[in-house]
Amino acid sequence: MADDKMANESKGGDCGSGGCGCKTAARPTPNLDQLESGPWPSFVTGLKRLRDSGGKKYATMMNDLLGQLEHSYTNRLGYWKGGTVSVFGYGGGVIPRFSEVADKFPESKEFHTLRVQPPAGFHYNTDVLRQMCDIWEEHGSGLIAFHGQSGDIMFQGTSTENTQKAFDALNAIGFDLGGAGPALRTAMSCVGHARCEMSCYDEVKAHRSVINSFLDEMHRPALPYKFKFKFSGCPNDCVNAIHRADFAVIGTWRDDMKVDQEEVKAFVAKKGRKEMIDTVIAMCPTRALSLNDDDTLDVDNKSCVRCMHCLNVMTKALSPGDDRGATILIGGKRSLKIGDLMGIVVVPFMPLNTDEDHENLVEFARKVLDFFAENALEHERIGETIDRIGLPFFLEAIGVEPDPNMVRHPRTSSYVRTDNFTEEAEKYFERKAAKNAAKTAAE
Amino acid sequence: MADDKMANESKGGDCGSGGCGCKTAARPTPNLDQLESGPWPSFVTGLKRLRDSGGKKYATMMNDLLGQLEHSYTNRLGYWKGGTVSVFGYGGGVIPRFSEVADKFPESKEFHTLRVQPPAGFHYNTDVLRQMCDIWEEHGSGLIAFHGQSGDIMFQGTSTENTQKAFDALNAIGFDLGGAGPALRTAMSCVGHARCEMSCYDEVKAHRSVINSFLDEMHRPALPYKFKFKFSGCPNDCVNAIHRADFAVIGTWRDDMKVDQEEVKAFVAKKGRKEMIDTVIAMCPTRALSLNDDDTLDVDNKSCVRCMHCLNVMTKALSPGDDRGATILIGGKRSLKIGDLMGIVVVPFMPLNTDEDHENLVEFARKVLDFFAENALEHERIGETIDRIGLPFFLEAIGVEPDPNMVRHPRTSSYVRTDNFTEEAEKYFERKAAKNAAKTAAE
Amino acid sequence: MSQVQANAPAKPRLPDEHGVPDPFQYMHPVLKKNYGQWAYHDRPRPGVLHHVSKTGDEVWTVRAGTQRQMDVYTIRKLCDIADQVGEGHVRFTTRSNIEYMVSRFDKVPALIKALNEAGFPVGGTGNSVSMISHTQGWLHCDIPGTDASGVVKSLMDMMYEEFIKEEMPNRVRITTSCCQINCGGQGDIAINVQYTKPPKINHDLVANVCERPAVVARCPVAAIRPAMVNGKPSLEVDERKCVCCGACYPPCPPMQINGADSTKIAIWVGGKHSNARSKPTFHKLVAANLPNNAPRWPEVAEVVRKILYAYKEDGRYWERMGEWIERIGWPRFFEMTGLAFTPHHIDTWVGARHNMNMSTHIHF
Amino acid sequence: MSQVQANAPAKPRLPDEHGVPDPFQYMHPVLKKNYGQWAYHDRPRPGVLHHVSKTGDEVWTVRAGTQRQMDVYTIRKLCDIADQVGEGHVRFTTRSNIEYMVSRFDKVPALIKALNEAGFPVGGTGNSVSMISHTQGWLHCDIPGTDASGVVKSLMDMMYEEFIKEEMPNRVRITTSCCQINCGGQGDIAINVQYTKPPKINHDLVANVCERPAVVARCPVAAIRPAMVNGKPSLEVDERKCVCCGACYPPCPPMQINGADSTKIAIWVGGKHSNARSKPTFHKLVAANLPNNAPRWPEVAEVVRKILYAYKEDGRYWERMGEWIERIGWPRFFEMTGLAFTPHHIDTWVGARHNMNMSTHIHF
Ligand code: SRM
Ligand code: SRM
Ligand code: SRM
Ligand code: SRM
Ligand code: SF4
Ligand code: SF4
Ligand code: SF4
Ligand code: SF4
Ligand code: SF4
Ligand code: SF4
Ligand code: SF4
Ligand code: SF4
Repeated sequence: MADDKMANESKGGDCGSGGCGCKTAARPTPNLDQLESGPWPSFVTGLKRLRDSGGKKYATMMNDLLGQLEHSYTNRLGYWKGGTVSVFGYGGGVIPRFSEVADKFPESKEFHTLRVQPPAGFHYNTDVLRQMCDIWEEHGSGLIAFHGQSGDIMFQGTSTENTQKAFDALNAIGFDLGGAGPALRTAMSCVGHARCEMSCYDEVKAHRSVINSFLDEMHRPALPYKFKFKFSGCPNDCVNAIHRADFAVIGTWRDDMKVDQEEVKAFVAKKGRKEMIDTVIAMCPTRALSLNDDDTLDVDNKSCVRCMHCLNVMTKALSPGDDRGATILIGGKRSLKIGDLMGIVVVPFMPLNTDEDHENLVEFARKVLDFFAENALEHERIGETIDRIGLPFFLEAIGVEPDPNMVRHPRTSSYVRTDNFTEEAEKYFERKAAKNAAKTAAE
Repeated sequence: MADDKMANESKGGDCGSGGCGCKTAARPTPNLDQLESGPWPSFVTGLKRLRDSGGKKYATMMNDLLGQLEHSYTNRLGYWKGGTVSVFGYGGGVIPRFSEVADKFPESKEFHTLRVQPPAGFHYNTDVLRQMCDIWEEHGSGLIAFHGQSGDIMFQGTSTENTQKAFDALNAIGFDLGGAGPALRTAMSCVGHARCEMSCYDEVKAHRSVINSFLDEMHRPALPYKFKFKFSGCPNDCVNAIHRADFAVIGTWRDDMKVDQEEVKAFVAKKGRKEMIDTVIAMCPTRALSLNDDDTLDVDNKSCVRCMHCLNVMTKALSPGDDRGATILIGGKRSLKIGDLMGIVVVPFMPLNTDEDHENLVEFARKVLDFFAENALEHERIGETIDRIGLPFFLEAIGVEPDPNMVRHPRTSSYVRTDNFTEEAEKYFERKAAKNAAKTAAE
Repeated sequence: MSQVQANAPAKPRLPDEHGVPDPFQYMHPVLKKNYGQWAYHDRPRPGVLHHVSKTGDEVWTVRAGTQRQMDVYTIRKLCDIADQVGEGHVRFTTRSNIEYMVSRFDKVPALIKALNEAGFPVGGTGNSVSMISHTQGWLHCDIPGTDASGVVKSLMDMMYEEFIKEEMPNRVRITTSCCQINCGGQGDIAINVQYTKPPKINHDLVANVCERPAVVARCPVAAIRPAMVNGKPSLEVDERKCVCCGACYPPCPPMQINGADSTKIAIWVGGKHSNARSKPTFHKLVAANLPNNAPRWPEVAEVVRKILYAYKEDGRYWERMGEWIERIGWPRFFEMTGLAFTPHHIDTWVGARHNMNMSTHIHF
Repeated sequence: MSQVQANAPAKPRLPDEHGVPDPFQYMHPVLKKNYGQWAYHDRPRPGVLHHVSKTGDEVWTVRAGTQRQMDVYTIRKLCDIADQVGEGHVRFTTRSNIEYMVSRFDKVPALIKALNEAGFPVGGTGNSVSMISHTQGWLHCDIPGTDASGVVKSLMDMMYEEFIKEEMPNRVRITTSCCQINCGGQGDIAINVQYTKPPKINHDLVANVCERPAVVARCPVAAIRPAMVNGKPSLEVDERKCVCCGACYPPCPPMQINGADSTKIAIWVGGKHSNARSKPTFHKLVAANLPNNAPRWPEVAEVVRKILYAYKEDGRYWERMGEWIERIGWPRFFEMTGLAFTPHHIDTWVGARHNMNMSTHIHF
């Protein structure tokens, strides 16, 4: 049940009485009231609490905000429009919101949002959260979202006049605005190294070293369209990078997975052979697993595609190999104009362990961002650019050699001019020879 | 080794001597001669045998044919061009071939081919084969192909003048021309019912009842472009119907597959559990099989997609169910213009047991052919028409209700106008209610 | 000069471009100490994770649902719990659940009790229905067809039991989006706006509000043409071509795509981001034209409920929603959920052929 | 009237439109008797099938390879074998192998001996390399880029041992096509012509030989435009756009797509027609620009050999070529076969995105 104590305190109905001291009576919210019942925490109860917090600056703003939201619920239409509001020195990071029904709900006629970048991995202590609340109570509506879909802390609802003040206060305690408009946007990284055994690279380091190298592209929007990075520590992809990022960094390993056969046998003893076969062996996408008659596990690492399933089921028995790094996919986006896209593998494997590795990641990110800035059409995401010019041309432009892991399979259509096929093949063999030579030298 | 006796008799080199009686010396064939060595039967040896068959009418024709073929081998270019040659009453069935180097190789300046429809399932006795040889020796080059890729007997190489005579002789022993040009083409059916335990319908009956109902469309070409039927008795698809036919009829069954658990156990005893798991259980595409600890097989028939694999591996233990019929797919074609297409499921299941069932098949074929004749653009295969107008519109035009088995999965793009979705849903529920009512009535 | 400066507002401060803040200053000490050294995890009970590091250190994480759009009192309440019964360190997940990390298992019961009493349900871990990820809706966005937080509240109330229990075949990721741009992303189940009528154009406003060439270029089917309407430059839509995608509305608000009668809700299933077992997939349309009935969207909730419980009953352990349907086949999905299969389910967009069944893999 | 008729050639006969002949008149009696009643089969030895009917009847089938393009002496020789050591009934398979049905097993050895002695290899059954299905080539077609029977003869000589043995992981279906129209269809391995230069136009012939609008419409990339060349109506090709598909050549022979230097051979792998285990698939490009070296195509044979024996060595029982590669991954296929992976392997045609790897399923 919702927290009774807090609920009574903010019962909208009897706001007129008692010491709430607000000038106007509470807006009637018959629709929104129906969203206070039920076991799930209610955002309406929270809005009313702000409305009924006697004497607070935002009380009247939240009263009209509730009024306008009720108005939307009644007419099933939205009443916000954009505009241009920014903080000094930045072209993005604020989502301006002006009410189209300011006449009816004047107190919330301006309800801008500050998008603020969170600590990588969304870690907080209560101290910093309380400071944020105080700042937003002082300069804003008291409504904060942890977090927006792109991963920003969304300080929602402030006036044009308070936008700069709110930002200055947050900036003072070490926080910075995120992205908006045709700019580099706020990135997201999973909890990974901080608490997860599947993590194959230091997500905090990658997230901060990449994004903090391109703050100009974030704060002074000048790209053809938005560009998003996301960092998942393994192919479970807990930040949805492949679907939602122009540049997805997904942890993986190159060598054999580590197998503790004793733990495998313990698992089979506990679950039984039939469940082991049905939920692990038969569910491997490339039939790389085989259960021996003595209940030990055969892993054909050459056929394993690092899908994570068997590791997920037997977290004690199986874990990633030691030769770790990341796969990079380019081009994810959602539905606008041509429909959803997912990222395509452009770097099958890039080691991501040493500082130098992380610098290489930043350099590669720079190359892709520069390509995007120079070649994408207006309002074209990089995934659309790749479809337009073809993956081979994109690879050539960013100096990446074609690799079979980039394709589900080679082309099935014979419609291509192949007269320089032989030269391309020779280049491939030269590269391979060089790589083998380097490998043998290294051993 | 090639049959020595026959080889000596037709040694090209010493043709000048001995009783071959041919006017001109044998054309030099240094390239083709290299195709007489090696263990696989040589078509060149066969051509030479015709060339050196003293006194036969076609000897000189085959000599020049060999000359022209050698000329192609040397220049790596073809020297045939089309034209118009037909038999009286038919617009198709003959592939006219006029030589572009008739000056050099006059005797084979005309080398037309008669496409003749074989008995359904390619069954012959030696008597009819010998009759065909005699006819083709009399009126043609003596070269016959069993069979062309579409399934015709190809009587290759006759003059314009002999085309009608050859046809009349073949027609007299019960054979008819096949298809060519923008017409219904020769169909193909697998050995099926005649010798295969997997066969789910009478392929001979289906093949003959469908094609023999549309001989007008075959012999008097008037379609926008070619149209091909193919009949496979089960999803192993031994006549490549899904890839190569505009209208593919593939046998399947609706009820549970039949399982002989004793034979399953015998198979496991012989092969061992590990191989049983790796080659049967783990290879089922929908994980519908599970091996019990007592070596018997659990089959989840609701998840089984009738892929045939487990039946193929254990032919004694598993066989198709009894409620049999066919799936119909529309739109297969090869590469021209837009690249290869495969047929799309348009009828997930149609019973194909009684005469009435077979009449329904012919009626449905007629509906699809009429649609194709009226709606396809010039030189457009029906698969291309479906891509152009969309599958929903095609289904509506031929009066077939949408069925989830037609799609790999429903649409992933939100770009569609769905304002009449509710009416369509109501129609679906009405149909379902009617079907259920009919079923309960039938039980 | 100083005179002018004194009255002119103090020159505004140039921002310190911190960028992404360093999380180690806020991170729970056991996490910080074992950064990159974790060995395995298990789940002692629904809503609680237990991670063990290679050095033998252990940490317990209690996860609880929040309404994501939180007032400062709610946030302070969550902080009180962390300070009183937790260890002062929290994090938020990618689905806006809050996680409390504690270094001793005996702190977990008190933490769970405090959270439940404060109205924050403990759960969302493992094979449960986690919190529905959502977007702005009428609260804040400029182009919404419906609300977001309201849909989430209504549906999480309906699925509350499945949040606090782990009884699903595998994780259930649900998302909502309040327009067809779909910021909420993909999900095992997605509840998205679906426009059903071409835009009604408010011709008076077009001239001064919209850059017409940009709008014309945004239409995926080139259905928009410049046109003069009662003497003023405006736009015209070819209603036969229009696929009601709404892409013309953001750059040109007078292209009114929303309407109380025309903006509906569609349900999609089978979206997957992870690579476990199968490659990531897009979700597929299963129901459309559901009424946009604020404030509780009962019809939408009913369809979601039917889908969820058909999956719960028939799905096999570790099968995500899309993988379950791949095995049983779409015919049985529509049978089990009682949903209708219509011509609109058959793809007609670019590359539709790839989504057709070009095999005899048939489910009966 | 009769006068005229007498001299005029006798009015030609109207055909008897038999259509598809009834096969039962030619069918082996045991097949006819058990039509639709077969129970199971096995394979006593390579090249021999043994079918048992539900009534207990049995039939043995001996399969042997032929050159498909057969002279009457070869056909009569095959008939002699059927009459002398067979039972007078044969059939041809979809791959133009001949099959002899006999009702007693003890006839099989003599049948095999006679066939082998006559130069017809017994084999092509089960997990063997069956006969390569092929097309017309220089022998008869009007638009060939290479020969067909010659390629088949050269390659079957190289794979003869694998035809007469059953040592492959699963059936190996190989096809050849002598132009990019690809009449030979798809295969586990396909050897197809691949043009590498735009067509060279013989302008003098165009006017009187080609219907120009039809040719312009045939080009998949709209690279052909009508043009006046030395005063006569002809055609022009935009060489930047042209993808060398050859579609303009059949309706307009002066669009010379073939050239001794420009017509090459490409090798494709992984095509599959059956629905067993996996859905039917198209074959994928692995090697191109191989020389069109008649009469024995040694370079082509060498690449096919490398692919075949990598599959034979590493494929698992029942894995078709495409399914083997799906498991081990394309990187290892290129490694094991020593073939090069080039930009041309990456699809650029319509819907190319569907063939890209949008997952982290990576093979190392
Ligand atoms: C606030 C947020 C929803 C939320 O409540 O969490 C949101 C809200 C808006 N998104 Fe979004 N998007 C939000 C995450 C996303 C994501 C998810 C992600 O980033 O992981 C996507 C999918 C990935 C992608 O970028 O495609 C997303 C895809 C879009 C698109 C489609 C872009 C495309 O090429 O398909 C648009 C349209 C555009 O950019 O013109 C868009 C545009 C917008 C606009 C600016 C609507 C507009 O065009 O005026 C919305 C402003 C609402 C507001 O009032 O704040 N939003 N949007 C999310 C950002 C919060 C944050 O900063 O943390
Ligand atoms: C905390 C969080 C990461 C973060 O940085 O915030 C997280 C944490 C973990 N995830 Fe995740 N995942 C988190 C969002 C995701 C997402 C993204 C999303 O939900 O939007 C995905 C992709 C979902 C999809 O595919 O659509 C995701 C797909 C997985 C999977 C793959 C499941 C599968 O079989 O497909 C695993 C593997 C497993 O289940 O053991 C996984 C496993 C885990 C593990 C068990 C990893 C570990 O060993 O610690 C973590 C404990 C979670 C649990 O519930 O048991 N996590 N995980 C996110 C919690 C979200 C929530 O509050 O519910
Ligand atoms: C005779 C023939 C049908 C005909 O009417 O002529 C035939 C006959 C049989 N096929 Fe077939 N198939 C024949 C062409 C095909 C084709 C088409 C082709 O080769 O162009 C295919 C599709 C190939 C593809 O997928 O690309 C074909 C795919 C199969 C399969 C599926 C194999 C797989 O796992 O993918 C089976 C099942 C099996 O192997 O047990 C099969 C099984 C069989 C069986 C065992 C069925 C039976 O129980 O009798 C027959 C014995 C053949 C054998 O070699 O063991 N037959 N079979 C064809 C012989 C061709 C040849 O001479 O080699
Ligand atoms: C003879 C044969 C090859 C062989 O040696 O076996 C053949 C030979 C020709 N085919 Fe074919 N096709 C032959 C089976 C096929 C098949 C396979 C099948 O039918 O199962 C296909 C793939 C399925 C299909 O129809 O797409 C096939 C797809 C084509 C196409 C491409 C059609 C398309 O839409 O992609 C063309 C081009 C055209 O029709 O304009 C074509 C055109 C031709 C032409 C007429 C070339 C031309 O345009 O002038 C060839 C005549 C060669 C000749 O001199 O006889 N042939 N052709 C096959 C017919 C023999 C027979 O009647 O039994
Ligand atoms: S993406 Fe992988 S490493 Fe990151 S939290 Fe999820 S399971 Fe752990
Ligand atoms: S990680 Fe995935 S692909 Fe690799 S063995 Fe385990 S289940 Fe198979
Ligand atoms: S398609 Fe099926 S029924 Fe026909 S021969 Fe092949 S296996 Fe037998
Ligand atoms: S026929 Fe295919 S899908 Fe059905 S159980 Fe056997 S292997 Fe599985
Ligand atoms: S989904 Fe659409 S309406 Fe909702 S927040 Fe995103 S852009 Fe705005
Ligand atoms: S709704 Fe979409 S399809 Fe219709 S006019 Fe607007 S942009 Fe074009
Ligand atoms: S593949 Fe091309 S060249 Fe060969 S027979 Fe077919 S149409 Fe003629
Ligand atoms: S070869 Fe193909 S792409 Fe080139 S001009 Fe001819 S039809 Fe067009």
